[in-house]
Amino acid sequence: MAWTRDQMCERAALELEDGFYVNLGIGMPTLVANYIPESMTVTFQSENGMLGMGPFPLDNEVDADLINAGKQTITELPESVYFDSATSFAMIRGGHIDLSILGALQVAQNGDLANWMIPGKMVKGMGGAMDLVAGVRRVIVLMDHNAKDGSPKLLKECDLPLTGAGVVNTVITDLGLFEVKGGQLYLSELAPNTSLDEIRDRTEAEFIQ
Amino acid sequence: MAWTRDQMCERAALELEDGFYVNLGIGMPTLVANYIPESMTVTFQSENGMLGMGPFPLDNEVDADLINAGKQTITELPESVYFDSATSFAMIRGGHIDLSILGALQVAQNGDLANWMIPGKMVKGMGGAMDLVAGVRRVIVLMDHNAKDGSPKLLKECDLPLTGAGVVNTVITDLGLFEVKGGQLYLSELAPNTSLDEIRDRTEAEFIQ
Amino acid sequence: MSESKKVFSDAKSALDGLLSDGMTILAGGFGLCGIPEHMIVAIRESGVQNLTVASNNCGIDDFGLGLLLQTKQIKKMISSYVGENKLFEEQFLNGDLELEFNPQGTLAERCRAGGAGIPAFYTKTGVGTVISDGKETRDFDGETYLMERALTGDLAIVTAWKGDKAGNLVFRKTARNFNAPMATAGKVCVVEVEQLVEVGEIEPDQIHLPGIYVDRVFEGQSFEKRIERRTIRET
Amino acid sequence: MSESKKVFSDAKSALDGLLSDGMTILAGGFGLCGIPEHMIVAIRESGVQNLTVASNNCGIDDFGLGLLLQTKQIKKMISSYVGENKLFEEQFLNGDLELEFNPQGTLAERCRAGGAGIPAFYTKTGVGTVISDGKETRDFDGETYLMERALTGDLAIVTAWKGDKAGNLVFRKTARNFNAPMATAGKVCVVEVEQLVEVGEIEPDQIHLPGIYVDRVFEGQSFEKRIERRTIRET
Repeated sequence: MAWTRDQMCERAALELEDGFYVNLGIGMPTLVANYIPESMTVTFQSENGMLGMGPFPLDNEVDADLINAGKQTITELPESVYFDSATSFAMIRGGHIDLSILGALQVAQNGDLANWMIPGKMVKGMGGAMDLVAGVRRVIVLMDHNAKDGSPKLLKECDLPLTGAGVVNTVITDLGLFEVKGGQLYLSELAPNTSLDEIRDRTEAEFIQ
Repeated sequence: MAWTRDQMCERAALELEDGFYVNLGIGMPTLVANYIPESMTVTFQSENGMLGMGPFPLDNEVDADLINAGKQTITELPESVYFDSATSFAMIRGGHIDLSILGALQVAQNGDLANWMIPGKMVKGMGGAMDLVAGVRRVIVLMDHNAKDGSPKLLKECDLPLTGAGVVNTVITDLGLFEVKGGQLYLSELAPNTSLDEIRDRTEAEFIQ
Repeated sequence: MSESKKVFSDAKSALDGLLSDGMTILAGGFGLCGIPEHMIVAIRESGVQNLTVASNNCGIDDFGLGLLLQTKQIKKMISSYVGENKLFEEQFLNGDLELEFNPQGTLAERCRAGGAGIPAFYTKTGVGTVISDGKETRDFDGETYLMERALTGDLAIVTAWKGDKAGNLVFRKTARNFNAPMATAGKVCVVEVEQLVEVGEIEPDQIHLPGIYVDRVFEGQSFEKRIERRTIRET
Repeated sequence: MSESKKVFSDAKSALDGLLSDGMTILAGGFGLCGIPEHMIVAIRESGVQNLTVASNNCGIDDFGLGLLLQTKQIKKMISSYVGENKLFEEQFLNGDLELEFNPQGTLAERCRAGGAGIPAFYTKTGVGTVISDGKETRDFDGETYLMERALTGDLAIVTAWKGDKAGNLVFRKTARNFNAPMATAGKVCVVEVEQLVEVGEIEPDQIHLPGIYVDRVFEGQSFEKRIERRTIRET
């Protein structure tokens, strides 16, 4: 067994720095928040209009006016700030968010990202993902190394519609950590109990070790 | 004697309608506020970031944080709202202000306006005037019919740098009220004790009676 | 003083004379949070047809804008997210509903531009994706950007927490979302508020949207404020 | 928690390491209202040269940015209004000072765009005037617009009424003006506040500018807040 989902999130959390403003995507990325050291101040942005996102509410704290970008009920913190959608995306698109961590359907070796639709099958929409990957200073993808049917998700080229071209900086999967530099993919870390052969077998993308 | 300055302002005030949002320029236009009927609600915008401008303060009400676009100390009203400069000009440029009344150095018969500089002599700057004339729904110029040296201010063409091209809708001078329609100037009202001959004598612009 | 000219008694009277077939409506809200729920019902009851609706989402099957999908009053949506609305996805895949996907930030900025007299602007969002199809790209300082056009609507329907009789608005928490930028981009803007107060009751420094953008306002009775994903922690 | 990393003791320490000859500074304020008066003095004392300063005005002869004109530290101003500043007018007419006139709304919008990742936008303001010289014009829906570029600065110096230790700001009355948009457009943004408070003391719905835009903050001692045109009524 390589990295578990928890370990992937823990690894992703190591990329955070004190004082960072971070946007976490829906799903697994949300869990990264659980691995921030107490000594560190990280402020989470929710693109529907909030900085300083708190944990989920207790049953008696639920407030219909207070949700995250995944439409889940959440809470505020002492440092929270609310703003409108235009202001929120001015912040995102203007490069003020240090880091975005999000999921993916496919990532190409040049940093192309696909995570918003499967033509004829799944039409979720891009939501704020296209804005995030275009505007945020650094983009980390957190995803399973392979799809449920075993097919590779790290590809030579994405065949699904792109969310952004050449936008991914780092990919963390259950098998390792990759970085995209100068349009090329580098394997920087191998998860424990994972061999280079295994990762080669399960990856379509060309990567430099 | 034609219209006095007070009468010019009074005449300009007749162009206001209940519910209007209005921006008044520095100088004589400011006085138009004194002629609004009690029964009418008119809200004044100050482009430095306020809607609902009140009168000048009493001596003990002066607040350095509360000034108008002419940098004079003012007061707030129950309906006042404050906002930043980008928001203020989004409002102006987005066509949300019903009417702007401002002064002029020159107006051309096609509605061109010059009121921000005399090359080599006076360099005040355009402030918000270029934004106002480009964005506000209707622009009224309130000015003396002639300059202090007697030269006409209503011209065939402005020779001073323009504030806006074809932006003036109405001109009120001490001699009468003009309207610009389809790029032509129309004399709509003659001030009392003013003859058509006198106004022709003192005007360079061609106008239709 | 006559600022109460803007005040109406309910959704139906506030929308009176403003609805017509084929019009474009900008609808505030994100998911079910901060949606103009009373006006959506009134629009359904009006029977107006062939609407183009710009809204980040399209409600859920039986609440919010989903109600107008049920009755097929919507011809086209401009949205960033279909999400879990089955009817939306189904009508789109069937070809019954046109759908113009806008990235969420592009949708918000297009409305902000529409209200601010900016006919077009450039953004990096969507470069190299299907969003750029048919749009101009242009390089500034070595980076490629897309040109996006402003969006305006015949009518903006928005919701606020508190509003005074001059239309000055205060929003609450994340219910602010698209309500503010969309309010500025409607040729006419109608607002439903949870609390209608007298002019002067809101601090001038704490107003989120000045009343100049608001043409009509009414106090909604009993907001349902349905929650799409109630998520709680145990301790 | 470590949000006090942003807090400095005074203007000099807050600007330490940030000033260099030839840099571009965005300075908030309108006239003398809401200007970062302590930082202007500290910049004067630092002796930094050849500054390009974007500010709606340039203070008066002996206060505000006028202090940096006196010492000829400013090479170029980007402003909408010279107004009654004699030194400004004189240095400009002599050719000692470059001056780029921006319409006030264009200056504000250029900063807003600079902070929002918009490299360029279109506006009607200035079409057919000297402001359009050398700029592209383009027609949209039958009307002519100018293309204006975003403005950013190496440093934004702004002032606020209240700020917390995370840099969340509240402005007061018309002192808000350019302070908010300029804060978003500086590569680094330093803020002087009248009152520095603890995180949590400002309501999340009442913050005018989120701390994400603020790198350093300090509480200014004894703001002079000079008034340019004290105008009063008798009764």
